[in-house]
Formats: sequence, structure tokens, C-alpha cells
Amino acid sequence: MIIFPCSKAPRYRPFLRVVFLLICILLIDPSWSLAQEDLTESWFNPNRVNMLVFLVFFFGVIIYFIRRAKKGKSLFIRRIAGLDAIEEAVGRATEMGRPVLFVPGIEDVNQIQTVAAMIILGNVAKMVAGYDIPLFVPICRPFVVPVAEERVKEGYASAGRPDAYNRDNVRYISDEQFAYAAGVQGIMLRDKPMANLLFGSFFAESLMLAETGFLTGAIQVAGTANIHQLPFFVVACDYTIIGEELFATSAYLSKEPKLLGSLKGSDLAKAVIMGILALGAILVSFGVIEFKNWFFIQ
Amino acid sequence: MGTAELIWNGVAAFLVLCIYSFLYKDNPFYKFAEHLVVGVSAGYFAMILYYNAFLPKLIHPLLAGQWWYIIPGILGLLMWARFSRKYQWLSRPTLGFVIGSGAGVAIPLYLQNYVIRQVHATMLPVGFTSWPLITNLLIIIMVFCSLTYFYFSKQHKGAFGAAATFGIWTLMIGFGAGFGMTVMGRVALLAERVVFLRDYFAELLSALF
Amino acid sequence: MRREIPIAICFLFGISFILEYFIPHEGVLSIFETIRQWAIIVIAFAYVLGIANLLRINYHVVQRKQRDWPYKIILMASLFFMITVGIVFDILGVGLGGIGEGTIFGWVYYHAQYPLQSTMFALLAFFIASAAFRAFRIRTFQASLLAVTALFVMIGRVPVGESLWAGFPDFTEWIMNVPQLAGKRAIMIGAALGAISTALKVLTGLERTYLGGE
Amino acid sequence: MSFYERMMNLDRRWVYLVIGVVVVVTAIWSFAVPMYVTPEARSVYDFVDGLVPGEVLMIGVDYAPEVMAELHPMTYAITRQCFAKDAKLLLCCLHQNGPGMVEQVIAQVAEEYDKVNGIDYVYLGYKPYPAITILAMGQNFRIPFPEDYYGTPLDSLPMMRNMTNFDNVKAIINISGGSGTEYWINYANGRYNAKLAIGVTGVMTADYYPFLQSGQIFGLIGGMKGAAEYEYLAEKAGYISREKDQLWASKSMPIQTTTHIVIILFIVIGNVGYFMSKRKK
Repeated sequence: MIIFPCSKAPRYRPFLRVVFLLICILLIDPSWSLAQEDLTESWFNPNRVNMLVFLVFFFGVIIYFIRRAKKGKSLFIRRIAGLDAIEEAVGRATEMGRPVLFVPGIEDVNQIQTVAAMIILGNVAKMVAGYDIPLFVPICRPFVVPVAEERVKEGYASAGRPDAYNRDNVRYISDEQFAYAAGVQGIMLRDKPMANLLFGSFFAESLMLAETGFLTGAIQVAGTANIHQLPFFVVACDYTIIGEELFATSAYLSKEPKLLGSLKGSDLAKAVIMGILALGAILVSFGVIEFKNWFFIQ
Repeated sequence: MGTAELIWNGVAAFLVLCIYSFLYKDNPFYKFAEHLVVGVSAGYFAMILYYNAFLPKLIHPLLAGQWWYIIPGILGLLMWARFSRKYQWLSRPTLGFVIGSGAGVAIPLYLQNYVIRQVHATMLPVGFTSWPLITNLLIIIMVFCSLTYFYFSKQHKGAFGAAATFGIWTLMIGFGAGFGMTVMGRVALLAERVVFLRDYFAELLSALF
Repeated sequence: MRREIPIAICFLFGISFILEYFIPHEGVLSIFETIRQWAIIVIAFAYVLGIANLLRINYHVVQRKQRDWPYKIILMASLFFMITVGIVFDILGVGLGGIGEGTIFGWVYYHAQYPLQSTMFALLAFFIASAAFRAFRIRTFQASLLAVTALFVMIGRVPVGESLWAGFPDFTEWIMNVPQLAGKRAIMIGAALGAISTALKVLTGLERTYLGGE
Repeated sequence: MSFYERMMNLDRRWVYLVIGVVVVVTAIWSFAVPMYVTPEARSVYDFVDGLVPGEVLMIGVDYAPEVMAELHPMTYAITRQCFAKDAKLLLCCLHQNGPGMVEQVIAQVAEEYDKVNGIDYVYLGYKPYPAITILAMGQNFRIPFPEDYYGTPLDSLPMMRNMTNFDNVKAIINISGGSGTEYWINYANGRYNAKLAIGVTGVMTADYYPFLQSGQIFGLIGGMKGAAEYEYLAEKAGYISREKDQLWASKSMPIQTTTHIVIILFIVIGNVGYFMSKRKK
């Protein structure tokens, strides 16, 4: 780390290091290696040097900020509005004594969005635990069932109400998208949940769920990173958590300050990306395309 | 259309009408169709996994002497430890495998497709001299402001807040456009269903009279 | 140990798949392809858990004669029926067993499952209309942007749009290529960064809630 | 409740009823819709139209029966046009639920035009993992597909004799209802510089304009409307005909038009109600 130039203002140090690193790579690898040769026998794909640089940089900043947070340095993160929306919806359901419905999307647990949804689910379970209202979790992929069961059980336990956990409320419905949607609609219509929380990876069924939920008069909060479904959630739900906010909400809810470090890390990455974008656009405008080409991935 | 097909298609037409009855309100016909679709599709997926995963991906390789397929077999069997309260924890290595490999595959792909490729595509020549250049500038400004909206380390106040607001406007225009583009595809699905019903009833009438 | 080993496995496979991205070696790629197939096998095993969950819950409803219990019998019966004609008939060598065209399974697929699914899907045409009617009100500036853009694009997508104003197709295309594209890119970039950082926390065991309590 | 408030809070079931009635009525009594052809659809058409007898066009069909309504018309129209021009056709399918469907199309159209399997067209069949399959085809079609769909070795098919990889086809048209298109763009075009056009569902259309802009694809047929535009051009040139019931997307256009108008009217009604009732307060 000594070889990196250090600025006097420590805030900018990581940023400068990255820029320095990028310049170094650009100097070391001037061919931008758009090589087309047969790589089936080699152990490293030189066309992907740029990816490696970004990956190392991104992992670096995230781990750096998480370690900073671990040391107890306070990191400012603005209040995420989605959190209030979830709390408000659950609050209304408890006031009315009506159930809460949590829909974790239709993709398997190896999808990161589903993992984020599971983190949120544990915290929703904790909120609900004290009020003796059921928390329904309909599930589309069998692999998500054990994870959801564990999260709900743990949430109830950490709220001091392990007895309130009802195993029958975490329900596998169907792997088939529209059969699943039909099953969830059934719960919405007949159990009349007051709060519908839709978090995870959704596809065409998004609007079916959100419209049926509206029909039953529930407060609906939805969150997904699937861009094609966001318009429907925005139109039909009371509050929509957009894209990265889903992951931010899960990081915030996990209540461990060190995990918030990752948010800082991805913020820094965004700042770097904006810088690169601006630089790239200016260079391209002046006819210098080498910088842009370096970002080309084969 | 023969009699058998007329009857089978009649079943299909009846089920279609059962589902549409939901639009008026929840009713026994819809409930019937709903439970039927859940049951049938659960059975359908069991088939698909049995014939397309279990047999060709596990049993056939094992029978062909590819012993290393015993590993996923064991990982899979460990999942069944969930049936026992005492040995539930045995399913965790399998969870670790599925989640870990999922995350590992996703990381480089997300970075490649959704970050670097997008950054590369957004580095457009800008200027004020021609309409395409101005449009490019607009694209970059919009991407910038929308990214600002997703920035969590700073309060949305002042100039920063203004940028984030412009960002949210951009997102809203995008959502509106996405909504408008989708209508056609959804209506196409409905049209297909209506044509199915129309043709069926035409056939039925000509068969009866 | 009950937590460390799963986390170690998670880390190991995760890192290997990241490395795989950078290794073009044919032999290595084929090994990883095999491992990817394992995930499908494991999921097939997990499906038994799903079916068990489905049966347990519906059986409880029937046993306790809770609301709508007769429908749950239909659900379970149709499930058993499909499995019987799909697997049991095939194993026993009964005619019309197995899957594919010309089997009982195939008939049920084409005359029950396919129409049911595609009709569910087609309900969206109605939902999209009612959502548009309810939500596209010029209440706030943001809501207006949403509504007006949707309206313009909808008009631009049908042939009538062009006869109203010749510029409609170009205008729609501009909306798609500039603000829509820019917004989408920003969401993509942000969401991908969020996903990657969550994935990284999962791989390194910093985020281990998915494993559940002790 | 005042008239305007009632207008604003109209029960959703009225919306459903009107939509349903309009769709059914238009399905029974159809009418002609004026057609405007977008340049991105026309460029695909013009390209296929410019094929010289003997040249090979490749079609990659990657969709399942669920999206047939939007995509099948494109596959049919292009296949017919191609055979009418006496060009040769190479097909493959990279979606697991698609192979049988593609076989149906090609068998039917080949019969219409008296085309012979193996001489005028070759259907390679299905292979999983589109990315890997496309990359391999870029090297040699025989790597992923040593045999065609019917089990004949490629080397014994006359049409394949002088064909190695994408260099031997004039262009590739990918008709897709899913993520397969990305792979065709990234690998077939990006890696092997194959000339590529795509036909996708309406929902996906928006995602692919950037590639058109960057020149990675030379044409784009977008959803039901794109299919109808293509059919319109093909009908005008006489490749397909209304009498033989070969126009499907076009048949759905009246339904699209009336439904869109109804939805727009509802939005307007809602807003008028909203404004007027606000004004009264």
C-alpha cells in the first residue's frame, strides 16, 4: 500500500488509490488486449483484465468500509424511506389485528434478490412477533422454504416469542409462475392481510399480485431490482423500493453497523463510476477512444 | 374436430371461463380452478424435475460409472434432514453450496453486464453543436442524476437533492414508458384467449347443429 | 462447526465460480459446467421438501375442516393424479404413462394446465387497464410524468398514433432511447452494485442469517 | 357522491366489462387498420428480400409456446419470404420448450414451397446453454450439432457441405422471448461479427433499441406490432395472403387498437373526474 500516493485529506485516499491503480493498469497493458487467439488452453483470459481490476477494486472498498465500521467509526447513511414504509404497513396490520403477507419473489435462493428478501423477512417476523397476528409467507421455490422457515422462527425467537411461530404459515405453493400467483391471490382474497410486503425478484405476476392486493384494501410495499416490473409496482403499490434500495434496506435492517459499511463501499464505487463516465465522455468527445475501449469486455 | 377433442377443448374452455369469473368476484368456480392449477402444476414440476434432472443428470451418469455424481446426490439427500428436528442442521452445507455457487456466478456477470457494459455504452461523445450530441449529453446527465438518487451517504439537500429529484423524474418517465410498452403484449395474450374461445364455440355450434 | 462448515462451503464454491470467469481453459470450464449441473440435481431433491410442505399444510386444513377444505382435496388429488400418470404408470409400464405427447400427462398439460396458465397470464390485460385507470391521475408532478409518458407511448404503439401525428413513432422512440434508457442504466448499475456487495457479504460469511439460528 | 366523483371512482369491474366486450366484439367483427412500418422492421424485411437464390439465412428460434402469439407470426413470415426468394434456410432452437414447435413451422412451410430437407433447409434442433452453443457454432456448426434434428449427420446433408460457421450465412435473425438474444448479440455479433437482426416480444423491445443505435443489430421486429408490420410488407409483396389465413399479427391489430383506445379513454375519464371534483371543493 506504500506505493500509492496519499492525499492529506484521508477521505479521498481510497478514491485516489483507485485512480492511481487504474492509470497503472492502463500503462502496463497498452494493447487493451483485444486478442482473438484461441484461449482454450490458457489459464487466464487476458481480455478480462479490466473486469479483474474492477472486481478487486470493488471488493477492496467494501471490505475496507466494513472494517472501518467494525472499528467503531461512525458512517453516515441517510434514512432509507422504504424502512418507514415497511414499519408503517406492519403497524397498521397490528392495529387492525389483520395478518401480514410477505411475498419473497419467484426466484430461487441462489438469486441475490431472494437472499436480500430473506434478510428483510427475518426483521418483519421480529416486528410482527409481539402482536399475535399471523405472518403468511407463500413460497415459489422449494429451496426457499427451509431458509424462510429459519428466518421467521429466528425472528420470533429474537422478539422473545418463539411460541408464536406457526410452521404452517410458511407455505410452498408452486414452482409455476402463474399457479403461484393464483395461490397468493387466494391468500390475499380469503385471509385478507392488511399489509402486503412484496420483496425479491418478480416477473409478470407482479401486477396480478399488486392489483389483487389493492382490491383487498391492503397497504402494499414492494421492492425489486427487476427493472421491467418496477413500473407496475410503482403504479399499484403504496410504496415502492427501487433497485439498489432493496439491498440497502436489507443491509440497514440487519442492524449490524458493520454491514452498513457495504453501502458506503457501493456509494464510493458509484462515485468512481460517475467520474469515469464523465472522463470517458469528455475524452470520446475529443476523439480519444482508447479510454473507452478499455472498458470493452469480450 | 372429433368428439374427443371437442370434449377436451370443452374442458379447457370451461377452465378459461372459471378463471375469468374472478374478474367479477371470488367464487367457487374460481376457487376450483385456482386449486386445480396449483395441484396440477405442482405435479407437472415433479415430472419435469424427475425426467429432466433426476434421471438424466443423476441416475444415468451414476449408472454409466461417473461416480463423482454421488456428491450432488449426497448434497441433495442432506436436504431431507430437514424432515428431522434434531438433524435439521445437516441441510446447511447444501444451502451453503447452492447460495455460494449462485453468488459466485452472479458477481462477475452482474459486474460485466450491468455495470461495465453500461458504463462503456454511456461514454458517448457530447457537445452542443448537433442534436445527437445534445441528446447524448442529456443521456449522461440523466444517468448521473438517477445514480445520485441511489446515493446513500449524503442527505438529499441543496444541489445534490435537486439532482436526485431530477433523477427520480427520469425514472418516472422510464417507468411510464415501460408501462405503455407492455400494454400491447398483455392485450395480445387476451386476444389469443378470446380467439380460442371464439373458435371453440364456433366449432361446438357447428357440431351440435 | 454447524455454521462454519456451511460457510466454508459457500465461500469455496463462490470464489471458484468467480475465478472460473477469468479462466478460459477448456478443461476447467467443463468441470464447472458439471458443478453447475449439480445445483439442478440438488434442487430436484429439495422439491420433495416442497411437496411435503404443500401436502402437510393442506392435509391439516382438511383434517381440521377449516375454510375451503373441499378445494384442498381437489388440489391434493390433482397433484397425486399427475404424479401417478407421469411416474408410476411409466415405471409400471402402463400404457399412456410417462410424459410427452400422446400420454395422459400430455393431455392434462394441453387441456388443463396450459389453458389455466395462459388465462391467468391473460388476466393481466384487465389488471393493466384497471391499474392505469386508477393510478394515472395528474396529482403530482411525478405522477403526471408517469401518466403522460405512458399515455404517449400507448398511443405511439398503435397504428392510430401515426395517423394522429406523424411524429409519434419518432417521439416514442426518443423517449425509449433517452430518458427510459438513462433511468434503466442507472437502476441497473446501482442494483448490480448492491447485489454484488450483498453477495460478497454472503460469501465471506459476514451475512449468515440465511443459515438460521443455532 | 357527485357525478364527477363517481366518474373518478368507477368500479374496476366496469373497466373489465368494457375491455372484455370491446375485445370480443373486435374479435368477431374485425376492421382494417392503417399500417406504418418502422424503419427497424423494414430493414429486416429488405434484407431478406435482397437475398439471392442459394444464399443462406440463419434463424435462431428461442421461445416457448407461451409467447407464440407475438413471435410465431414473425417466424412464419420470414420463413415464407425466404423460401419464396429461393434462399436456403438454417434453423436452430435454443429454448427447451421450442424444438417441436419449430419443426412444425419448417415442415409446414417447406411443404407449401416444395422445399427439401437437407438441400433447401437444415434444422439443427435444440441444445441447452445458449451462450456455449452460440460460441461453438461460431467455430463450427458441427461442434454443438454433429447431427441435425432428425439425427442425420451434418456432413451427409448436401446443404451443409460447404458450410462451416457463421461466415457462411448471410445473416442471422434471432426470434426470442427471453435472454437468449443477449448471447446472440454478445457472441454471434460481438465475437464473430455475424450480421444479426432480432425479433422480440413487446415487453423486451425497449431493451434492445440501444443495440440498434450502436449498430450491433441491423434490424428489430418489436412484438405484435412489429410482426404486423412485417406481415403487411410480406402481404404487399405477395409472400403471404389473407385468404390462406397466413396473417395473424395483423388480425390482432384491430383488437390492439380498440383496447388501447379504451384504456386511454378510461385514463382521460378518471382525470376529468379528478379535476372536476377537485374544482368543486
